[in-house]
Amino acid sequence: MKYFIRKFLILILTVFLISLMTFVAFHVIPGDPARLILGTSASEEAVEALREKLGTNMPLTVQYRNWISGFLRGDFGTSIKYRMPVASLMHDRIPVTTLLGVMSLVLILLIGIPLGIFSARVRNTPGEHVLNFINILGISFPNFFLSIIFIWIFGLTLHWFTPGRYISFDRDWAGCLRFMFWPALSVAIPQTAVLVKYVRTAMLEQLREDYVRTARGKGVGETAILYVHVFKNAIVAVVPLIGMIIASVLSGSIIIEQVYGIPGIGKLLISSVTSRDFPLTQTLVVYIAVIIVVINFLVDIVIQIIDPRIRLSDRS
Amino acid sequence: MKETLLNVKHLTLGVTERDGSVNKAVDDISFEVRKGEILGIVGESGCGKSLTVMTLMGLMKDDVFVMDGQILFGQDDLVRVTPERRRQINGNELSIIYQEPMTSLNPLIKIGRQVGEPLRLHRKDLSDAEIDRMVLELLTEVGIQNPGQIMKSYPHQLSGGMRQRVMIAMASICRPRILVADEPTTALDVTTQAHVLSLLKRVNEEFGTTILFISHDLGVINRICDRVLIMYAGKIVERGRTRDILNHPAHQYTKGLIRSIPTRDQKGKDLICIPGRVPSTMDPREPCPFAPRCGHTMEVCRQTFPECRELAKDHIVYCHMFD
Amino acid sequence: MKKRFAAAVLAVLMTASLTACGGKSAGSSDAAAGTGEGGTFIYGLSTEINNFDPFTSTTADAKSIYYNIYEGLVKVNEDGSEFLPAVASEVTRDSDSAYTFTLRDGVKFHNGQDVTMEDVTYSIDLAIKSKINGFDNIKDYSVDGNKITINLNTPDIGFLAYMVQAIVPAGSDDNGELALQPVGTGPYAFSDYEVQDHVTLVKNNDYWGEPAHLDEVEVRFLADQTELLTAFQAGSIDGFSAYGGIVSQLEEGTYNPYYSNSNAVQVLALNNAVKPFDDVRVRQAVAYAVDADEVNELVNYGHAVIVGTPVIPGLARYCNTETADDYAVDTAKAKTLLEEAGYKDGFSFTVKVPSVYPVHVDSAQVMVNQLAKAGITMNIEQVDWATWLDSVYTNRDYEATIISLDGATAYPAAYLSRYQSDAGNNFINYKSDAFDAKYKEATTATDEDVQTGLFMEAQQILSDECCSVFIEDISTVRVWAPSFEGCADSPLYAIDFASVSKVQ
Amino acid sequence: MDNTKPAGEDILRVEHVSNYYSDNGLGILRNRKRSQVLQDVSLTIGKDEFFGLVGESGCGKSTLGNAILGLIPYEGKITVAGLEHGRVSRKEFTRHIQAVFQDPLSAMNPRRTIGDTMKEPLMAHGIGTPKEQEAAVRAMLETVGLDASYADRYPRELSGGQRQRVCIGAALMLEPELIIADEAISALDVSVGSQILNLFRTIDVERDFSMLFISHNLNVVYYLCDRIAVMYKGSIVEMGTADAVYNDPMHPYTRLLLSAIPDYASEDDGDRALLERFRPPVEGACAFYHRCPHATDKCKKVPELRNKAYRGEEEHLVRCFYL
Amino acid sequence: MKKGTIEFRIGFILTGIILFLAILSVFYTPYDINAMDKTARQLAPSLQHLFGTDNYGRDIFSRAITGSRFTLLVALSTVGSCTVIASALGLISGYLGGPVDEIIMRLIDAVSSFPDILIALIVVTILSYGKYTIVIALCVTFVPSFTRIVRTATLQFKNAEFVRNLRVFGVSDLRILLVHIFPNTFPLLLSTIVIGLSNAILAEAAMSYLGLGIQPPTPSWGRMLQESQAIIYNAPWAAIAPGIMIVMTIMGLNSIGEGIRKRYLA
Repeated sequence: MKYFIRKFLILILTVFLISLMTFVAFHVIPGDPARLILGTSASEEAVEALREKLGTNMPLTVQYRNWISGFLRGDFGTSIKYRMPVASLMHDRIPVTTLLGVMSLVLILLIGIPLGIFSARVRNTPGEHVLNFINILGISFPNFFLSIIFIWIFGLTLHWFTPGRYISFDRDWAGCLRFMFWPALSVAIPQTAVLVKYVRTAMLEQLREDYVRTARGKGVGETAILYVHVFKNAIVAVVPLIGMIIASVLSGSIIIEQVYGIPGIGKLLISSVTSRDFPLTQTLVVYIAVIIVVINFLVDIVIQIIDPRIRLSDRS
Repeated sequence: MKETLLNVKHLTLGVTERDGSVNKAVDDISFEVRKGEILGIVGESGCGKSLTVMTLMGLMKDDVFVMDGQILFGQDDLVRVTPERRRQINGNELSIIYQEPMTSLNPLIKIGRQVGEPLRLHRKDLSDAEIDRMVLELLTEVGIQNPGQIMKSYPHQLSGGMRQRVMIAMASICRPRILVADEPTTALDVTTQAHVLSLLKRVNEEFGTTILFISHDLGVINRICDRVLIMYAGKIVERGRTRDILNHPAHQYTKGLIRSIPTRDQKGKDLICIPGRVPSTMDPREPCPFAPRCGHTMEVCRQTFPECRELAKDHIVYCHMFD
Repeated sequence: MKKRFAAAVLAVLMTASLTACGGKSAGSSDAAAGTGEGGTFIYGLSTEINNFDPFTSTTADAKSIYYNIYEGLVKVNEDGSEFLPAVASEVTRDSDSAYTFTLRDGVKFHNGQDVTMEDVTYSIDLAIKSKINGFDNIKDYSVDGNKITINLNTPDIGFLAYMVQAIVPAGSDDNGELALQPVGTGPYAFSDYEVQDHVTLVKNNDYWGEPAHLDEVEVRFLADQTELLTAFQAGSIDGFSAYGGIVSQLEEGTYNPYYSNSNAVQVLALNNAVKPFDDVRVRQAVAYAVDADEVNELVNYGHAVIVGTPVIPGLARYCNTETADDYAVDTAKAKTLLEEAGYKDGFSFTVKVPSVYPVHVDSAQVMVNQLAKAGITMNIEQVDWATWLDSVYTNRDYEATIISLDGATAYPAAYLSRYQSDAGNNFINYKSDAFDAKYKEATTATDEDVQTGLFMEAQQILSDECCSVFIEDISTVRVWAPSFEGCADSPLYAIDFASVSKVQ
Repeated sequence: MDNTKPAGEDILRVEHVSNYYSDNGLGILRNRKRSQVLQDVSLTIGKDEFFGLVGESGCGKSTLGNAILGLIPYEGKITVAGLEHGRVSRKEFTRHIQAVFQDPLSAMNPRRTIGDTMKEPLMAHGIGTPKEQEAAVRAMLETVGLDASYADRYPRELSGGQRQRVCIGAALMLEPELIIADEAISALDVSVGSQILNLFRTIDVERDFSMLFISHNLNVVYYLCDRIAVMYKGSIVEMGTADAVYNDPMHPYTRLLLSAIPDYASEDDGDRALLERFRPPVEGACAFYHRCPHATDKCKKVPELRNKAYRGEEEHLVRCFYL
Repeated sequence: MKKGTIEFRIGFILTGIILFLAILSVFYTPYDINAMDKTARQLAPSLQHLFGTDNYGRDIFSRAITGSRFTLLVALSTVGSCTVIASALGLISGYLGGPVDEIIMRLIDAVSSFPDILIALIVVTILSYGKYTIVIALCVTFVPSFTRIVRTATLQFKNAEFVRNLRVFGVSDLRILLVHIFPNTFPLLLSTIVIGLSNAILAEAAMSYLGLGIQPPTPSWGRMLQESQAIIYNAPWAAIAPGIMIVMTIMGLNSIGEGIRKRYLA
């Protein structure tokens, strides 16, 4: 139990560290939100009046302290740019990114893991080299290049989806899924290829272990060896990578949301950073940090559940 | 003459080295395993004893392959048996236990399920309850105090000795005709080793399971084996009843092995040990591999591998000194 | 004399908007064909509107949408020739510094309330408090039944231009609700808004004036003009506005274009306080090296008006068009000037360009080649908009930059005031007593013709001293899908959705 | 009873050493689970004396070795050649004590040549110029029976036996007064192991150094060492001259160990009754209580090491009430 | 045939082509990379223009091969500097353990969960633009993963027997770390560097895509992709050319990485 308390404290520390880094970042990056809203033609006095109204005239340290005290009470402050509570902004954005994340995750896991196991199964056969080649090809396609190609082929020429028209889930869920499939695919292809490579390597490593030889000595068939004996051990090695993939898709892929025009966390982060919206950026950064840190925490727990050897004894 | 269970004829095994070249790890060995006996195979590391038994079980690593020879077992030739047939034999008619108890069990599966797995594979007629009962019974027989609790625990929670007992249970649950034991006690403490050896003897006597026992320790061989083969650098140099071999060793290598064991009366004196070192598969080999270290090498030893000479009943040696 | 002056001002505006809204390539005359009623029009915007508070958000794109929701006491007519009475039914100019407006009766806000004098005073007070341009000149106002008279501190013949400022219900912005729940009197009412995604306007059926054609207008926010183009090609938006470079990617005949000036002058601003740009000969050398026509051709496919002065060509009366070819491209002259200034083998400098405006970044790339011919090496450095506003515009920490400068109101002073030596927004650090004197003389002139001549001379000084390199007023092209037509333009950079309709 | 001889000519003095293995977690919150390994161990090794330390795995013999080398924390006092731990810098301490470990393969950095590895101790202590160091290395290789040209070879090119010779050579470079040999020949084949035993004897003739020889094999320890101590569960149960402990074992555990070692020469069918009787363990009793065939109620307390030698003979300590 | 040879072959061919083109671009490019030509806008790939021309009539082939030089330069310097920093951090935290390890790892966790765009913006703003700013920005985002790999390798070797022997010899910790442990991590480091290179190229392209990377008019793959997005409908080759170059480079590097893993690490 002590292990979990210690881990939990470290989580809090890490998240606070990240929030501090954002504060420092805002100290360093130039840019005044009020001037940003009013543009070049507004007079200096008008900008000062707006600063007054928005409360950005206070020194950043005061703003940060207010944000923290608010954060602890569950009030994430008001967005400077959008003049609405950050909470409601997040409330609309998180489902969008999560939907995209979940869709790409489904693709990654449903294709990645079976393909990984299969490519371990066809080791030392010509099939292995073919699969390897396709796999490396998958890794080499950057997701934004894929997006451009998808928009060009499936969007503009074949009209399988209309780029630039994001359909929100509650308005038309079928249309939304049809639209979101393509960004999900652009995110999924490179990540799936990485997962296949990791699963394959983990499986091959486990196949060299002694207990596989024992299983064969008992007359266990190749399939059973792969799926019963080896898979469980291999997954223990792959879970941390899966954790990393989940964290990255859930925290929103900035470029994919930008290219496809999806109003998610990633796109909001860009606009909040470029418009120096301090409370919004802080909340977004902390939200992303919490996701990553929580998922790493879950990864630890999952590993302990699967692998009794590590249970509760501290794994250095 | 007891009935022959397994007959190895002119078995030759090749190994592909890192640079792609192929060498003979085992060179034209023939021997037979008789029903009910415990046959020992003795030799130092690199003599090919493990490779031979692995080939017998079809568990060779990717870089080892059979160049020539047969292994007749019942009506099957284990060298050319089909994978399906191999799966029926392994665990049912042939089974194996290994040297490293630490890594031979799947760390993430409970002991009960692993021990019961051969039954699930080869005895489809048994229900799960029956299988668990048989596992419980067998674990008690192999000397495990709290079998019920052990069945639910994981390998890392057991001591080395206990794990080896579990391996023996697992290997003998289907009452195989031959149990291969590849240096089962080398990694154990001497007291635990004593227990495991007596357990193996009991398995041999009570279940009538023929045992093929691999070791590099002549003391253990003497303790448990009826007959023994001495192997050196991929060849059998001497074969016979254990007592005959140990009391009247014929081949120079066997003599050297025995002399290099420190005993009570050699204290204070230098041991007479075999000079040089065991050749690896890549080193060039003379026809009689022991020639360079033999001390009694004759011209003929460098030309041909000696014929098989029978010194006494069931005691043969391959050495030109007896031509 | 005064009346003639007002007529002159309006005449100017009219010619400006006429040229602005010039011939459609489709060649059909703009006599409205049988305009279809109803339907939904999806308009794409390459930036996002983040709030609808007319008193604080004055970005160009935001204003183009407010135009349809809010209305001021007066409204500039379709071609900007005069300020028609809007919420006010009648406007009388008692003197140069006193105007009286009579409140039109029967005008309703979108929330159904009648517009009362109390709302008008509330709106004026709010404008003053928010320091909106022009309202600081109001001394006081007096209300008499449904008439209100506004007295100014200093006489201002162009004051009506400021009275387009929105009239909002009293108390509607006490704690900032206007930002998200705009209520006005315009032809369209606010319906719903999704941050970073879209805002929907619906037809105001009991609008006091001529009702709009379309039932609903959805304004979708996209990342940049490239996405607008892709969305239009994919058919997910019915219309958008972009620069010539983007629009010319579309095949002929698949769209209805409406060309107009963007009413802002693209300038290669040179920081006069920084060596070597403190030497006028170096600035002139750069001016001679830059070939505005080639920039226009390459970046905007020819859709821009070459200028030599900060005043937009839209204000034809005041725009000194001769300056356009003062610095026609002459690389040899540029080299000689450099030699005189002591830079025989040229020099190098960095131009900071806001990355959010691809048109400026591309123009910079064109100029790199041009300047290289004169031995001048220009390095491009992209900065994000917030950094540009802060380090370039406010702190003047730059050597050169490229930006389009617009004016707050359709009046020459708005475009020239920044070049006064002591002006707060004189970010190019241009100091010239001659210009200061000429500018002061012009703004205090009382005779229109005299004032126009003075403004012209002021611009000539700027050109002679080559304070910066004024390049072009890039046209913005409004592109409608073939099934829509109609585009009433106005010098206030507004998009009047009321004038858009479905083709029968 | 203080069983250590006067300081005089002792090379190693271990006095009341105990240590605790705490499964300390990382970072701030330590969940200290203190399990005791060494329990109040005391022994001394004289000049040029080979001292054998024997016991099964987990009895703490290697832990004691590491403690003496200063690699792990412990309570109690250890003095090597008059230098006490902690009072002198670690580096200075290593000048007088070196070690040879079990697995020769992982004992050397695979990416460095044999010569480089053997020069490390000289360089660490700044002894001799590079040329002199080179010469010293070549000489040492000859001493341990290897050709000087091996200095430029890499560890992976050598056999197990050859690598162990290099390790011994490296340990002797600084001419330490004491060498700790922890299972030095356990990983080697018997024939190769015997060569190493001979090597130890020949080196012992040329230069005088003491050795603490740790092993689980009582025969090897008897053959090589002058005095022997038998360890069980962290404490010494019997200590005396090699002959006394080997030929006249008193502690039941020592007798059990001797009986369990399989002997190649014994005639009987090898199934001697093991001198062992299991009973439920009792808290605070003698460590061997739960396996001792002669355990009585007296044994429910921890016995003291007492000298049981006949008058006039060398000291022979036993920790048992039964005798 | 030795293990990993096929991967090495594919890898060296692909990276070879790219390197050849990059080096070629130093001496000769069919057209000046910045020369704009009104009349030659958006020409399809032809003999004169192997990869066609972009929206300003510039030759895409010349820009793509010159772009490879800058992108590779950024990738190499990023991975180079990152390896030095990460090795130091990884070795120290791995070897020393205890509080030092704890602090370093907490910092690493924080930086790795920090959005890359914010890091890039901070670095770019402090140091203003230039090729090297993007290198530092990318380096900061890469150090965490590199450090973790080096730390794990160090932990492995720290407990190796030969390290214990060296300590018994009296060899100083520093020497053990630098002369003995560090060289042993090279095979692992090498394959991480190769994979790091391909990730750096992806990241540079992504950063340029967001306007933070290499500054125009210098061509870089990311920037060319961004510019091609507007004219994708009429001139898709403007996107395909830089895209294929990226894919070829990353495939080449990954194949070499796979080869190293198979031959030395498996």
